[in-house]
Amino acid sequence: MQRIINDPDNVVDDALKGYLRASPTLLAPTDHPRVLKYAGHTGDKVGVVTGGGSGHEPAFLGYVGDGLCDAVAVGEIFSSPTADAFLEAFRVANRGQGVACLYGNYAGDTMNVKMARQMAELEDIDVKTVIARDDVASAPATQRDKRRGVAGEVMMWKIGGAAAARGDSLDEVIRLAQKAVDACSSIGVGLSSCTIPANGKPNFSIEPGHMELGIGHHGEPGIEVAPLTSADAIASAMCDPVLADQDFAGSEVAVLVSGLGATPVMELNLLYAHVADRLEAAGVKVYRTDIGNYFTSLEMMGATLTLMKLDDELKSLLDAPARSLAITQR
Amino acid sequence: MQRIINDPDNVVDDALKGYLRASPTLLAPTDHPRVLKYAGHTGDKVGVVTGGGSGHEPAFLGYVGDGLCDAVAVGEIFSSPTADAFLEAFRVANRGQGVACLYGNYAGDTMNVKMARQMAELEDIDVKTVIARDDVASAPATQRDKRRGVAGEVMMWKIGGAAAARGDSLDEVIRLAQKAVDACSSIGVGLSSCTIPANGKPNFSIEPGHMELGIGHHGEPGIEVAPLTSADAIASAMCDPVLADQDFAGSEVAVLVSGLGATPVMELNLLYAHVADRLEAAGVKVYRTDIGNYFTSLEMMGATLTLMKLDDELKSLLDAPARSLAITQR
Amino acid sequence: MQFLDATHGKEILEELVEVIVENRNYLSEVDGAIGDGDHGINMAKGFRLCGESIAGQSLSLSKALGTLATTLMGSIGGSMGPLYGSLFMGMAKAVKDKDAIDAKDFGDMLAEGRQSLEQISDASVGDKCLLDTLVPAIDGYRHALDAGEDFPQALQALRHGAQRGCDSTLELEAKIGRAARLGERSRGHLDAGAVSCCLLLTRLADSTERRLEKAAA
Amino acid sequence: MQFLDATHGKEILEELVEVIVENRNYLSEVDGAIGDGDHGINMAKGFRLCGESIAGQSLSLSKALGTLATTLMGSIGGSMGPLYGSLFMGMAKAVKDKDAIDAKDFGDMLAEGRQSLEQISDASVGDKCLLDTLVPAIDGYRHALDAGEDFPQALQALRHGAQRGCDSTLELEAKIGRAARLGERSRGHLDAGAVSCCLLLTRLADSTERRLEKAAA
Ligand SMILES: Nc1ncnc2c1ncn2[C@@H]1O[C@H](COP(=O)(O)OP(=O)(O)O)[C@@H](O)[C@H]1O
Ligand SMILES: Nc1ncnc2c1ncn2[C@@H]1O[C@H](COP(=O)(O)OP(=O)(O)O)[C@@H](O)[C@H]1O
Ligand SMILES: [Mg+2]
Ligand SMILES: [Mg+2]
Ligand SMILES: [Mg+2]
Ligand SMILES: [Mg+2]
Repeated sequence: MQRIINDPDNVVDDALKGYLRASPTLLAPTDHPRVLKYAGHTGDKVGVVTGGGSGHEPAFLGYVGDGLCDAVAVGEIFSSPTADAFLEAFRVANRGQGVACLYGNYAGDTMNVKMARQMAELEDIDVKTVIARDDVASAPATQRDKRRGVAGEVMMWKIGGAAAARGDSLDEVIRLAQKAVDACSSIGVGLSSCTIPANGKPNFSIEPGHMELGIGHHGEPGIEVAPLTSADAIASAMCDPVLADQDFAGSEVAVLVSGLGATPVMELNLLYAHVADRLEAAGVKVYRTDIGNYFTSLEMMGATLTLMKLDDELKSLLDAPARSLAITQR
Repeated sequence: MQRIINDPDNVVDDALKGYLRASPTLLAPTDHPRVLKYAGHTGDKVGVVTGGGSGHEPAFLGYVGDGLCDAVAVGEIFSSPTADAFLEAFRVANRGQGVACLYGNYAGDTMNVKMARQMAELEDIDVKTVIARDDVASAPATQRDKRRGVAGEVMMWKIGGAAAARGDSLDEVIRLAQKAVDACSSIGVGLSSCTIPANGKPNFSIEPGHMELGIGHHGEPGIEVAPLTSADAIASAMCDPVLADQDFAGSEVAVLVSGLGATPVMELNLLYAHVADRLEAAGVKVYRTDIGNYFTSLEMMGATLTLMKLDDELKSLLDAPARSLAITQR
Repeated sequence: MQFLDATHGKEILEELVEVIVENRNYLSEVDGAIGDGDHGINMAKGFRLCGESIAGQSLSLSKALGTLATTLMGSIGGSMGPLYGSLFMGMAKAVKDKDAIDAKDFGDMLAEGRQSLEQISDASVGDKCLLDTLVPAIDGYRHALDAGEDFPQALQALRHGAQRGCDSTLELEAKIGRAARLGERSRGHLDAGAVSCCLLLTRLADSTERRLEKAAA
Repeated sequence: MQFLDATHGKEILEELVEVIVENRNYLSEVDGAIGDGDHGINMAKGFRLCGESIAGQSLSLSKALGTLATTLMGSIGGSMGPLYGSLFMGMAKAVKDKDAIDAKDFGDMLAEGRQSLEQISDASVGDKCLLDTLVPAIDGYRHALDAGEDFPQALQALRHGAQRGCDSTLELEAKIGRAARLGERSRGHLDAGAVSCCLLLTRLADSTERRLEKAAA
């Protein structure tokens, strides 16, 4: 395990120290060591909170900033933050107009958010939630409630964050974040495993010369383990289930290609070349493409593809200015 | 080799196709397949060109954009672009006010730029160059001309690009880019090798449990191969030669911590926590810190640390707005 | 009638901490086969923290279990924080204000823990999770008491039930948690939560039995 | 007096392309030991492209070498583009307008190639680079001619000089290129550029010799 860490059991706390020192205009500490908040001023607005396990950087803390999330609860590597942490994030994000908690569909997160919401209720903080379920590989469309959230969460934060920033009400922020989630279909492909530092051994295994289509962000098994093929074939294998998931034809879409950590960004662009061909052939119009490491899995090799079906409402929120570690646009 | 590619010999061309399709508001094609230019309008100004081998993404093409470089010559993986490509980049960047070619000190780049400059002369394009030489591990301070350019190149592009964007003359852009280079001291540490796709085998080797201090961006050997220690010890080992290279004490600095590709960004921040301690102890004031994958080496694990000594002139250029794949700030 | 002295809760708890910390790597290994390989890390972190926070104190069993519950909920997060947190919180509530615990109290304590856990999770026996250990263990204990066996014999039944339940997960297909994604492929591996639950219940039974013996001696 | 028919430049060039393409992996392997392992890739790419662009054409040696030079400069980049590009451009210029090449012309061609290369690189013999092959090869050829040997014998001297020069890089410490960073550690490995240069010169000599024999027969 070739890692730049101190005590493997303290990776998250040690990293947070660095994040806080490196990005003082974006991230500020709170009373809870595992909660960070936006360091700038946002004025009165609906608070936007997210949270999740660590190891997905820049998710989740990289989406705290202007026009995005106001606070984040930070969990151990690949493990939900505590209910305490979510509660504190609700508190610091709340400006009396309620809090939108936008997170991904993982059992731990769901339980901890549920407990935190109960506690927040006692403090009269109005918390509503949207749960990202964009991973088409994790359950069929008929069981959307079972799907995991993957890189579509980025879209959810961007849309929900922009809605809150422009002064939308809590219900409206929730509606729009939910709309973003519903408009997203994602799939991942893994080419190698990753190692949780405290664990010291790879989390699962992908044999060299193979890839796992539909892999989850923690190495959850996908649809199929197959021989590693060409980028074009991988692009097709990713496009097929994504295009089949919603009626994208004739629509404009935002495309997000995220690396899982160790795959060079060059290869993500290379992969995208054929994705673009496929979309064109399917009559899907690309409105905007973002490629980079937006939602990773430690040093896993691989990529995720997310399509978000757009309308004017979503487009304007997607294009709204933002400033954070992961997304800065003017 | 777990890569998302088609023909290993066509990785660069295939990737460029994807880049161009994904980022049409930033990158535009030119008459030369290996030259990209900024897709937006910049008005009359000194042209800024860079170029270098591929495999360092987002360098070099990620620094083409508003307030940065106007055109880039793209080489094979870890190999200088051709003289032809540099020449075409000069042509498209030239708006009659001359071109600043800002690149790193590698033999191939130097030779190809030299040839391209000669050809540009015949076309009456005034090209001046600045060569980044910030890697303290590659030669002692007394032989600065032998030093390689590493992540300090990012500073050079930012400063030179901002100077050109505000309308500075060619001589002034060159002066400032050179000033940026001279103000930078960098060092890298490698924790694993990387594999050039067309080659199929790791480029060199770092034994598990070891690290190479002072490693170059292509795996050029460093100062020392040592057992892999704690992040704090690595931070110290990196700070020592960098702090010794220039008189940083009492000055403000910009800090850039760049990943080499496969090291999670979380670990870069973790590493930075102790860098910040060391700088504080040395009486160096951190003006600004940027952490991320700014200049990589395919899927190498490791990081580089760059300090740039600042004055008011450099600060204002560093903070000037920019928009590109690698740097967007408002 | 045999009673467990419930004023030495801290000491009992330290044994639970010990068994989890000792099995940190083993639990992660089990989780690694069909989960994400961090169960031992998560559990050991929470239990060790709890161990540190109770060190040097004198606590009733209820207080000790309550501290464990809030430490787990407040420190480990994941699924285990809320799940084990709820379990131990329910147990703590059940023995609140008790200085001595008889066989029936002990059974009620386990039952309340289970109820509390089931409020947060809708998993059930057969889903391949810690309930597969917990439920047969509690059932075994209850049946033993109903059949007129004594406290130590019921504890033995608890251990048997836990072990049997834990073993049963080997052949189950996971319906919950990360392993559920594996479907059929999750068979042939133990469930990590079932294993940690078995370790905890077994150690709790051992510790209780030893204390009963000591009290009898 | 023996002459090389310089109107079949394309055929000679195809042999050079062949030897580089055949040794693609070997050259990368040599470069991998103390460089970045891409020498074979770089060279094969340029030579293959050149091969494609001359296919089906009828070219003089000068035109063929000129095409090689511009293809290398325009397509492979790196250090090899300008270095080998300059070398072959110098050679092409030296035999411009010649239909037949005698032993002296051949020597002049090599010498002009060297000069042209030295305009772009300030490397010298002993630096562990392709000059370590090129210079002794040219010197060997020149000495053979000066000693009154004939064209084929001089070509033999060229091959010997190239091979000796190439072998000499094994023990040299690199002073130039990526391997220079290794200092002492660069000893014990051949230099990739020296190897490719040796392959090229040897094949050029072989090809020339065969053509001389054919012409004589
Ligand atoms: N919804 C649930 N209800 C009950 N137990 C669960 C549930 N989800 C997971 N588990 C248990 O959690 C265990 C895994 O715990 P752990 O590895 O610590 O958390 P994570 O799955 O978040 O990595 C599983 O072996 C299973 O017994
Ligand atoms: N300045 C130079 N002058 C002459 N030859 C050089 C010089 N720099 C490098 N070389 C030669 O180039 C060879 C390496 O070529 P190659 O691997 O294709 O390029 P790169 O070093 O850019 O990866 C070395 O083996 C050496 O012979
Ligand atoms: Mg986990
Ligand atoms: Mg190279
Ligand atoms: Mg787990
Ligand atoms: Mg090389």
